[in-house]
Amino acid sequence: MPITTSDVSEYLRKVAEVLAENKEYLTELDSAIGDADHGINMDRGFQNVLRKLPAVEDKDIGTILKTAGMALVSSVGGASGPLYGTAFMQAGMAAAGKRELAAEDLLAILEAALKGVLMRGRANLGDKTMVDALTPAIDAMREALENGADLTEALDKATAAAEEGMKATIPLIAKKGRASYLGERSIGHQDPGATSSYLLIRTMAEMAHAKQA
Amino acid sequence: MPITTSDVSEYLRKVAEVLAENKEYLTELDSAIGDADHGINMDRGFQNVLRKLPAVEDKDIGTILKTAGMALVSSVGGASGPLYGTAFMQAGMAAAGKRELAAEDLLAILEAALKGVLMRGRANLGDKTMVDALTPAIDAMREALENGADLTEALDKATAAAEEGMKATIPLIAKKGRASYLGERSIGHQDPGATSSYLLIRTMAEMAHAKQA
Amino acid sequence: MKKLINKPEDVVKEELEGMALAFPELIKVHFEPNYIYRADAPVKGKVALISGGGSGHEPMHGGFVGMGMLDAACPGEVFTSPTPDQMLEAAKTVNSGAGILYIVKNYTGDVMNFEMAADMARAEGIQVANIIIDDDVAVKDSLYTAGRRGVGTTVLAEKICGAAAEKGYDLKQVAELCRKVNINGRSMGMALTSCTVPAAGKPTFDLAEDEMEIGIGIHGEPGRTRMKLKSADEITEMLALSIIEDEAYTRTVREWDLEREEWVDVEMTDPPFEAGDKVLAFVNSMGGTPLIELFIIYRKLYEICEKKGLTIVRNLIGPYITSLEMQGVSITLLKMDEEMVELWDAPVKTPSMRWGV
Amino acid sequence: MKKLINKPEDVVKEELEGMALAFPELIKVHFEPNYIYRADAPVKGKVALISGGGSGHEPMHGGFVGMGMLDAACPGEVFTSPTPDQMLEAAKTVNSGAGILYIVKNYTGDVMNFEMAADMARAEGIQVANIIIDDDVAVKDSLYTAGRRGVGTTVLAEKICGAAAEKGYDLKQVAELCRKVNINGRSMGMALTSCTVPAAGKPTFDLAEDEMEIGIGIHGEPGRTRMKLKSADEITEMLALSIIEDEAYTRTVREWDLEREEWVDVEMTDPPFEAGDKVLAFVNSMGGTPLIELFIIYRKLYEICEKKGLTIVRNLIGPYITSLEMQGVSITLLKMDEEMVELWDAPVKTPSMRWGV
Ligand SMILES: Nc1ncnc2c1ncn2[C@@H]1O[C@H](COP(=O)(O)OP(=O)(O)O)[C@@H](O)[C@H]1O
Ligand SMILES: Nc1ncnc2c1ncn2[C@@H]1O[C@H](COP(=O)(O)OP(=O)(O)O)[C@@H](O)[C@H]1O
Ligand SMILES: [Mg+2]
Ligand SMILES: [Mg+2]
Ligand SMILES: [Mg+2]
Ligand SMILES: [Mg+2]
Repeated sequence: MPITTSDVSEYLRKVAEVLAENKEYLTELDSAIGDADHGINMDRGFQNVLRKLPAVEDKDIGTILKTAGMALVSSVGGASGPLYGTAFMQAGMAAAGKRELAAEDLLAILEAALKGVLMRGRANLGDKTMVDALTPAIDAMREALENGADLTEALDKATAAAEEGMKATIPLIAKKGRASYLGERSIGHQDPGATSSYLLIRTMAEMAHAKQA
Repeated sequence: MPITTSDVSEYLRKVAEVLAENKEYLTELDSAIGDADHGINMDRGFQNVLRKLPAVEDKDIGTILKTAGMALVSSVGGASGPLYGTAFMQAGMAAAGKRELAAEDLLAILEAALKGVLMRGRANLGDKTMVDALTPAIDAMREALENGADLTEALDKATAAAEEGMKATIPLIAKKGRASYLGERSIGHQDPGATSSYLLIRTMAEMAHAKQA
Repeated sequence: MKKLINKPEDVVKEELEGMALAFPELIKVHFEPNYIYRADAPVKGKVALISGGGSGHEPMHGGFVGMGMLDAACPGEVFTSPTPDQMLEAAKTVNSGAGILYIVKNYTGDVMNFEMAADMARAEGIQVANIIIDDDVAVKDSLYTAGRRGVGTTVLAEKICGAAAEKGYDLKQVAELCRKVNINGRSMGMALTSCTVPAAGKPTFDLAEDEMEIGIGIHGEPGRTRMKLKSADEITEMLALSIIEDEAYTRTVREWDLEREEWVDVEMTDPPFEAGDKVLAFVNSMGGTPLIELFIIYRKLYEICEKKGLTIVRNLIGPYITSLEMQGVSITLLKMDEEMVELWDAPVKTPSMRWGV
Repeated sequence: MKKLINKPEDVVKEELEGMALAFPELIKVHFEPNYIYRADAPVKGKVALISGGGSGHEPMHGGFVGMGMLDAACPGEVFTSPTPDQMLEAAKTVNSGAGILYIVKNYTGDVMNFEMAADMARAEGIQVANIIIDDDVAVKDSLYTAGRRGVGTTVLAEKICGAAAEKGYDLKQVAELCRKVNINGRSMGMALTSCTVPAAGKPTFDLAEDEMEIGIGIHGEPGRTRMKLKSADEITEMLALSIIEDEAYTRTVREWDLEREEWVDVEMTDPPFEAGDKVLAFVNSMGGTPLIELFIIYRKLYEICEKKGLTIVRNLIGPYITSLEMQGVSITLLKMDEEMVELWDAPVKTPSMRWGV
């Protein structure tokens, strides 16, 4: 079963819901090593995505994702706004004109999104950022697909890897973003951006399961 | 035994001591219905009197008292500075040229001091100010002397009357000074200025006793 | 007590030392007795304006010394009025022969110390007038109290009268103008937190986390009422309406009569505000309230004035007459005429108010 | 949380409404996207300066919009960087054809949002340069972090570059000057109390009654160390010496190359202070610290500079770059040359900085 435009819209709605639920949790994480707004930022951004969505729902997936990216850019602010905004905009470019996505298409789109994050934020793996959740997730998905897994399986693998990557940020010293000012004092705290990235991946896997059932 | 110039100097030193001891008490009273500085003000003022005293100690009583008054005026500030300052300066005028004082002279000096306070502050009896301690004290002293009492006795009467006047300020509504802004809320608190006036009178009585002994 | 100070007893001295180092081209500071005066004083032919009061209200008054405003300011200890020798020495320093106006906030201590200073200055041959500022509508009656306190209107009177003196008004004219500013200005303040007098070391009053004090003075004096915290709009409305709906206020103050050369009791009445009035709106931080909140207050104040038919023709927004680090705000409305607007706009060059030059 | 606000989510909107009502002759405010701009924009032939950042630092940046300083300011939510659409729309509004300089404080969020905005503006044919301000010596190394934060020097850069643009410097010259100001400025701050972000409702960090935080950022970020409260003199010495004894600081920042028309990595080194230097000394309140304490700090700072052979040729003292109601202070020293002094003295007319006109 390919991914359809309405799946993508539904995904964005689900993400908005998940982030609203996790607003305080993400903010709590950010208050330890940042400025206590990551949950607030992400929630504000996806509420804006919800507002822009109806106007493009009948368009192609590329347009929907680009619109989401622009909605994020123009409402999140902070570090995560340009990062997630660029990610969705690059994803939209990779999906330009498409109305259906196969598993491989989704992988390519996620790779484009990650490239966008890296281009914008220039973080390296291990810098204690969202990259530490996104990179292993996409690697795991690629490997699973190469080994013949189906979309649901591949996204399960990605989710597990994202979760592991997210947890692995705990002992790291932050080298990018606001948390880097803390130096050693950033050790022992989970990165909020890696956590929101994990939630974004996990929501994909959950949707795949729901669709299969 | 008449009051000598050195008695007057000693009196000022004693007052400085008494006010230093009661600095926090007076400030506490002022914090309830004023701005929490009466003890600090009076202590600062009499410390300044102590500094100016040596230069005039061999002068006449009038000069000593005027010097004390000017020392108060130029260091106390607030309401009590001009009031006590004027009181001492007027007292000094009344004692101009004198090197000894009989009981009647002291009464005249105190009357002059009170007149100074009234002229400067224009308070009426019952306005919840220092006047409420000073007026009955001087009245009592006058009456005692008229009835043939000696200085010590007369000052004891004055002290008792001052204390009574001071306590009688508790139920009053303040009509002068900072406490008057409180209106009804000033009820139930003893006036700090009436309290310092009582201490000034009481110190006179204590000295008279000490001298007699 | 959390403050950036050294010893509490050195606060005023060190503050003045800092000011002297910071603004040598504008002001000079004299120590013992303490007063701040214009670097170019005395200014030939100009009436000199002197104000003063307890410290802890910065920038008032020291920050307002300079061209177009005060000639000298006499700072007392924190929240304690200065002593007459300060005002006397300041008067001798800035007097150019055109006379001195003492602008005095209506607190018993300030009034009496300035009265003594005026008598002393006159004894030295200096012509002195005094005007009392008593604009705080939080104090209700005047018959049985020391009357209304002097608060926000003081700042406005210093600016307007300073400009007038600069323009060549003589002593009588400046005094008259100052009286006019005073009776046309009304203020009301509130506090979210207490302040801490350095020498006392602990907050002057306690307010619970959900309480505020309405009708506060500038010395941490308790206010008219204590109540549950409200929104900025509700608070603005309370303060603004207390001011706008205040009725004619009559009191008697003691002024020096320049012609009769004696102290006289003068009765004065503040005219109430009326629709059609032009006003200057002054939103003042008590010290710890940041600018972002003052703009939120100003926004509502503007709306209320509009509704009441008052046109805001000028405004002043910021910390100008403070109570140490107290969080809170005061509002002053001053009914303006053309003369006052023109004088308000005139150039001023002081450490804390500066425009037109 | 004790604040004079209505709903936390309306703070920025209502603040901007208040500003618009307060200063109609100086600024205009555009809503959705939010930006403040000069009432007379675009100014013909002049390079336009735009800055921005999270709200909560008032008067920075909105209070610095006007003649001789910024052409526009883009306020984000409290402590959250603004979004590129704000900077883009602001650029379109104030661009006169002479190009735009974005002055950007070095926070990952600000940097990335301004970069996107610059790319978007260029796509619309507007010439844009960007200069990063990174002057906070509390952040030690730059190799493994996002580098030093942009703090007090930002205010000074906006004033100096604003004057230069007014004088006719072209975009490249203004950008070069801004870079010069940045590498010659260093800052360090401390807090006595935390601030409370309205949306969060509780203090960002907790400090005991006898503790302070040294090396604080302007968003309530934890500082370099927490320690027992010290005297004003000791605190001033800690801050001043961190600045004066800071060694050459080298970092790489991403700037737009106006000639090559691409993003390039530029390495820059701050020259350390040396005896004989002329400096501008900026003593800044974090919002809740009153002026009286700033003068006590300035007094000691003056003494330390003198001892170190630094001559203070200009100063700025007050709340200019704040953290809501936080009590605390920051010190900035900016090494000045003649060009900078002249530009500093040039006329400026904005809501919160005004002289010479
Ligand atoms: N250069 C970067 N590259 C990738 N991710 C980053 C970078 N800088 C910060 N982040 C991510 O952004 C998150 C913080 O986002 P947020 O709190 O919304 O923004 P801000 O730090 O501006 O308040 C961090 O937890 C981190 O994962
Ligand atoms: N008009 C007045 N006449 C007489 N005494 C007064 C008057 N006003 C105030 N006082 C006295 O002054 C005392 C307060 O003195 P103090 O606290 O030193 O000055 P301030 O009120 O200026 O802080 C009051 O308790 C009261 O007794
Ligand atoms: Mg954050
Ligand atoms: Mg008192
Ligand atoms: Mg007092
Ligand atoms: Mg943020």
